Amino acid sequence: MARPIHAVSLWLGAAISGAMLAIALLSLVWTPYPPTAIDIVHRLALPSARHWLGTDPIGRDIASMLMAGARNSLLVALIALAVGAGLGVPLGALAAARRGWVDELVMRGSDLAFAFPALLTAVMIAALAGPGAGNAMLAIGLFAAPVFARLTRGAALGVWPRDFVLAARTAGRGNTTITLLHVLPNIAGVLIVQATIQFALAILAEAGLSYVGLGTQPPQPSWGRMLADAQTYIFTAPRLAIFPGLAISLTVLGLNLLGDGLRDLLDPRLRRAR
Amino acid sequence: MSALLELDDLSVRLPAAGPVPLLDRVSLSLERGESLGVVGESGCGKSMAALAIMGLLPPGAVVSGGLRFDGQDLLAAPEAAWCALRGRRIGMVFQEPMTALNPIQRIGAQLAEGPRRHLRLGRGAAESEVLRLLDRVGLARISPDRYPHQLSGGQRQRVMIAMALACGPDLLLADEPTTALDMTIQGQILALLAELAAERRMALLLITHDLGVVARHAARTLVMYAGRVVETGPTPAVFARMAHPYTHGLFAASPHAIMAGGRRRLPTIQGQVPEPRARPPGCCFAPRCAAAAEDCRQSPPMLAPLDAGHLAACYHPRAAA
Amino acid sequence: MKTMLQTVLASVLSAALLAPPAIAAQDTLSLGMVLEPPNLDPTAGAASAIREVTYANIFEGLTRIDAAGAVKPGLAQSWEISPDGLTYRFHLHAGVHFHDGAAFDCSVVQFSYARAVAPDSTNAQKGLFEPIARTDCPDPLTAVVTLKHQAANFLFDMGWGDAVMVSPGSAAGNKTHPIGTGPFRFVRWVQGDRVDLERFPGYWGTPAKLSAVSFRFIADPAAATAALLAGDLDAFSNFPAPETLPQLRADSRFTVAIGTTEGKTILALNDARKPFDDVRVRRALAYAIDRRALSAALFSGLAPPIGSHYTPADPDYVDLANIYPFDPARARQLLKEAGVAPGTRVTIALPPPPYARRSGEIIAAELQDVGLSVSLEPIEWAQWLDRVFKRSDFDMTIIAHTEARDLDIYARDHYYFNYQSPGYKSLYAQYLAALTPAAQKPLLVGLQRKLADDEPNVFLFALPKIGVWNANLHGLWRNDPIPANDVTSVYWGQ
Amino acid sequence: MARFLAGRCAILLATLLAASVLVFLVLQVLPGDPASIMLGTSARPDTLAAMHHQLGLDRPLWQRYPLWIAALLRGDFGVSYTYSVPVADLLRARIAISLPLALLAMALSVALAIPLGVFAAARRGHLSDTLVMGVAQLGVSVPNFWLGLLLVLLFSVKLGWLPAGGFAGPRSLLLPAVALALPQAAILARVTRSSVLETLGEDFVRTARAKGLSRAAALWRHAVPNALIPVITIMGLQFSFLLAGTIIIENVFNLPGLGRLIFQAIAQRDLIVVQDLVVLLAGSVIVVNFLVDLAYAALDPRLARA
Repeated sequence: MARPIHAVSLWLGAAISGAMLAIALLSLVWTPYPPTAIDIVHRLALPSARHWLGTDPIGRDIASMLMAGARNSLLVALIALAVGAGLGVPLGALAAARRGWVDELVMRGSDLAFAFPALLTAVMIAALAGPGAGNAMLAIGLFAAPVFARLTRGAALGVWPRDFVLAARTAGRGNTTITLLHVLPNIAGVLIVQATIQFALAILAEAGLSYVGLGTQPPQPSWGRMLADAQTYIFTAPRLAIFPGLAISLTVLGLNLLGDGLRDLLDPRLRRAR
Repeated sequence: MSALLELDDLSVRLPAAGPVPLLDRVSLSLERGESLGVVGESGCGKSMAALAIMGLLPPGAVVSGGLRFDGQDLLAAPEAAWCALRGRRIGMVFQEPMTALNPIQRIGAQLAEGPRRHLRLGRGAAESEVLRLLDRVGLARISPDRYPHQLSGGQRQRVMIAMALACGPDLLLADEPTTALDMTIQGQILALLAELAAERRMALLLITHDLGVVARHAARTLVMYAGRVVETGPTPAVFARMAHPYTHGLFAASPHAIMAGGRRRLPTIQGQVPEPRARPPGCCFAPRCAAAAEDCRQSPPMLAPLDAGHLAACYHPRAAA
Repeated sequence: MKTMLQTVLASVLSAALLAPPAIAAQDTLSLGMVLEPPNLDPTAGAASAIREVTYANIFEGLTRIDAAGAVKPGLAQSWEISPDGLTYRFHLHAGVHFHDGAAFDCSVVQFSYARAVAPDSTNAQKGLFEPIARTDCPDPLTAVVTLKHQAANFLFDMGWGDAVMVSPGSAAGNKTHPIGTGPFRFVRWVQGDRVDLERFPGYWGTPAKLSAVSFRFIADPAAATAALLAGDLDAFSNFPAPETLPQLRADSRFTVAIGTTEGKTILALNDARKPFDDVRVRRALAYAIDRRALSAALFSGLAPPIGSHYTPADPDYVDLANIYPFDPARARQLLKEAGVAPGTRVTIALPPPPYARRSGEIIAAELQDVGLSVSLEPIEWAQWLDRVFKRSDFDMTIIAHTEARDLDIYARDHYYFNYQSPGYKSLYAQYLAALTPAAQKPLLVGLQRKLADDEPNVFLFALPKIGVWNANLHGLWRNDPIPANDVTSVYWGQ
Repeated sequence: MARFLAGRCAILLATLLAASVLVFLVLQVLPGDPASIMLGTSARPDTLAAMHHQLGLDRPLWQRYPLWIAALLRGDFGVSYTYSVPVADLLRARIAISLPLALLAMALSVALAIPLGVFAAARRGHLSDTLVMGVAQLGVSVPNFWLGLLLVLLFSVKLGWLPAGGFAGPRSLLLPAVALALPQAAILARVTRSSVLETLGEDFVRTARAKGLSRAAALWRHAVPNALIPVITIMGLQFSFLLAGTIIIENVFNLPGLGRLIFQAIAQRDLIVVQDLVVLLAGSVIVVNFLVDLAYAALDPRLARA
């Protein structure tokens, strides 16, 4: 009986995520106004036909900034995700394939990396190399890497004792070949589900970093920074704080729903539990 | 005087799993002190019957027909009445002793739970009761402070039995109590069950796929196939004739038959039990039956008496030997 | 409209959480500050927040600067200057004691000045003491300071926070437990939260009217506003949320005082780097930037635009703000004349203060508009000091120079924006040699005009001092001639 | 058990040591001079040198690291460059805000999430389950700092019940703790629900029902205790997020806690404070995860034999 609900979450999630992606892509070619165009005279305009969501304290069109912010958020999160998976998956697969001290080293390393919250890493990187989207990507990626490493290792360990792997081993295949041909395809579902969830987390993290000034830098619009800028106007123009927060929440919600739906689709073990 | 347990055309359906009943008009009755063996391949509805008697069917299950325990109509009974019966007057031993015990509770606490709840025993009384129960099932030297994972499979099943017996029930349901155990342990456990049943004049409903077990431990036998009763009667009569081809097939496939008949090869029944939603219109066993004729495929046969108390649902029952 | 639930919740919550604070007797003050001082010793650190807590309240110098920026007697009740300008004879107040009971006399002056110039001194303005040759004590209440050379600003300089009197017995602990001679003594410092002072009963001069002062540190503008509205704070002398001023002005509970500061906010250019070595480019930038829009966006229009490195608060100020009116077309044309191709990449380094970060976004957009390709580079103070200030490794940066009357920085050989003008230097030398205000005035005007003409940096606006305080509070400084929250004569009235 | 503990402790110490080296090295290559921040733009070279000497920055790296670590091991956190007070005093004052905040948030989220998760699992498939899980899904998606802003908007700006920021007694921790707790509670409720659902399907729950326990008794006495074991792991993992969240939330609410201290210390190049803080934060994450492992072993007798 629970199936239709989760089909709903899959489709709703896909729809929201797709819409956000579409908005991000659209912003490459069109926004109502240039997102960085300043119009001091019409600063803090209320939502109207002219400016759908109004303007910010220096007269930029909020709808346009949100659209461009979508592009920025998705891009940063995607690259951070690539960094995290790119580091974590091979390391986890290696740990599972080699076991022994390699395994121990990878796991302890991931403990160490995990002990530094992404924010702390970002603060350090920003102090070293200056704040910026690139460094935010790196920090979020570094934080996601241990998650991928642990997940990959755990799932891969479950695949290694299986018969077809033993068969491949007996046939003289090396660890790398087996990992690529047998192990990774078998855990791909778990990884895809996790990637969706990490994607959502990365969007939240990017927003958080931009909010404290360590993420995407001006003039590039960013949802997190829009929130930070809005904070001083919370008494006079609270709407400035509402729209970017909604954008973040909606995007994350879409990805989470998508992740849930995918989990039901791809991960039979969890399907039973739901 | 009515029977202790009476099933009257009891049917169970799970709408989520399809419209076909998982248990199809099953009738049986069990007297105090009597033992009944229920046999069949996995998936034929044996466990469903036991769960129906316990009132522990999965949520959404639709039950029809009659179910009476000691004269009480259980299908009309409220949940509280069920709770008062379970563990108190009906005990149940499950198939899988490895998972049927709570892994993070000491066995003593798990054993005491029933008596404390139903018999209102105090802490001290419950503790000594636990020791007595452990002793009775042959675990005198096992401390109640142990956790399930510290026991062997046989020991855990003894704990399960002790748990089922804790409040001195009138009816004991044993759902494949030995399937998960080593051969050597199986005999001990079954012997213990039979002994305890006799000692307390408990009715015993022994569910198994092993005809040999039934032959030795049950006074009456009931054979199920695809949710229906296909043959039932006093154990000696059923074994003597094996009127339903399925009963015969089961016997031929049982390891005991090798010993009895001295045959080398272990024959199997061709095919599988049909999925509930793929049941044929006629006799469910027809597709696997060597003796199936045209009438078997038209409509399902009803249970029909063969001789005293011995019934079979077959258009072409095997002749008495 | 309040719903029933809200009303119920409100009463429950207010009972539980908002137990009303005891009605304060009206002789205490709770004053908000944006930045917390890193320590409380004005002779060992540059942060203005140190002075904003301690100056005049805890520590006093021989002279002091008043609300108008004038030099007034401090611990020295009077002084005589020798005709050659090299000997200063200070007559000290009698009966002055430090908060720990130590007596103040000429030996303390000797100690304080010697400590400031000692090799291990960490006085941020060591240069102020550079002219001092020696300090003599003919008697305990007379201090004779002999200079190596003439120093026209000496009395003004000795009124700075960096030149206050500290006691030999307690100087080492002043960073965390300051002990001075002022009308208030230190009570406690809750790091990250507040510094508490109380009236010093043994004060030598007119006792303070307030019995206790609490300096509260609230960096967040929204929190600052909330604290004022809620009455948690009595005053915020440098209020960080100009965007909420309309609301506060409309509220009769508050006085909103817009004053002046010495904060000359400039778009500093690296004049040694192409294309900023060309005056046409610098003027083009000046035409491209709309100062009034900046002021409107950042300070609700309260920041006066400036056209040179001087503010309306300074004496002899000339209004040059309209020399380069906002004219993007003119800017484009000048850039073209100077051979700056459209799309030329320039970077603006932005230090952390909000005025810099926000102006940066606006200026970037305006410069993009005249054809430059601008990237913004937000950096921390540490990096700004290291890269921009120390190593001159930058194109443009936005910064407020808060030192008073600091026209000298344009006459230096090496300063971070690398302005090199023999004409300016000679003019400045003439100014230094001028002895009377009458002689100085035309030179000061000339210096201002020269800077406006050469536009070594783009002069943007003067930071306003936005004071917001309880309407019953009197005696707070409206202007900011030096960084200080002098509360010695603050009182409550109707 | 003793060997297991000793082994875990050794790994714990090694990880902490690695973290300390990492932090120390990163900070050394950080551009910017603490002395020039303290002394400003008018400072002369000799003044800067005097300040370097006073801070001990004129010693070489290989001397400063062992000195720092040795002092740390003695419980001496050093003296803050900018505040000139013992770092331990600073930390104590800041922890007095951050720790109650984190604990309050954790307690709130647990108090909210576990009953809701169990409730949803017990009412699986019902409207109330869908509703609770839908709200949880929303909660997971809302950034805590935005939630903080919304709470300020509602409770401080509109209703004026609670302070918008700053620390004015324990009531100042209420909004930030709620902002931190709600998203965490949403995650925890989801985990609890699926864990309880998983254990509800276990044989031993059926055994309990066969003993005559009511549905609720079997749920609370058998299913929930087993289900909470994996939930504890998630709570341990959440601690790291909670710390990061605390750092941001303290900025939203302008609370003088560890989070603000670390931003400020980095900006002012108060290296010793940054070093101590990072080791403290990383250390607390490591220690919490260690404690979670221990709790796991204590709660699940199957692991105790390891």
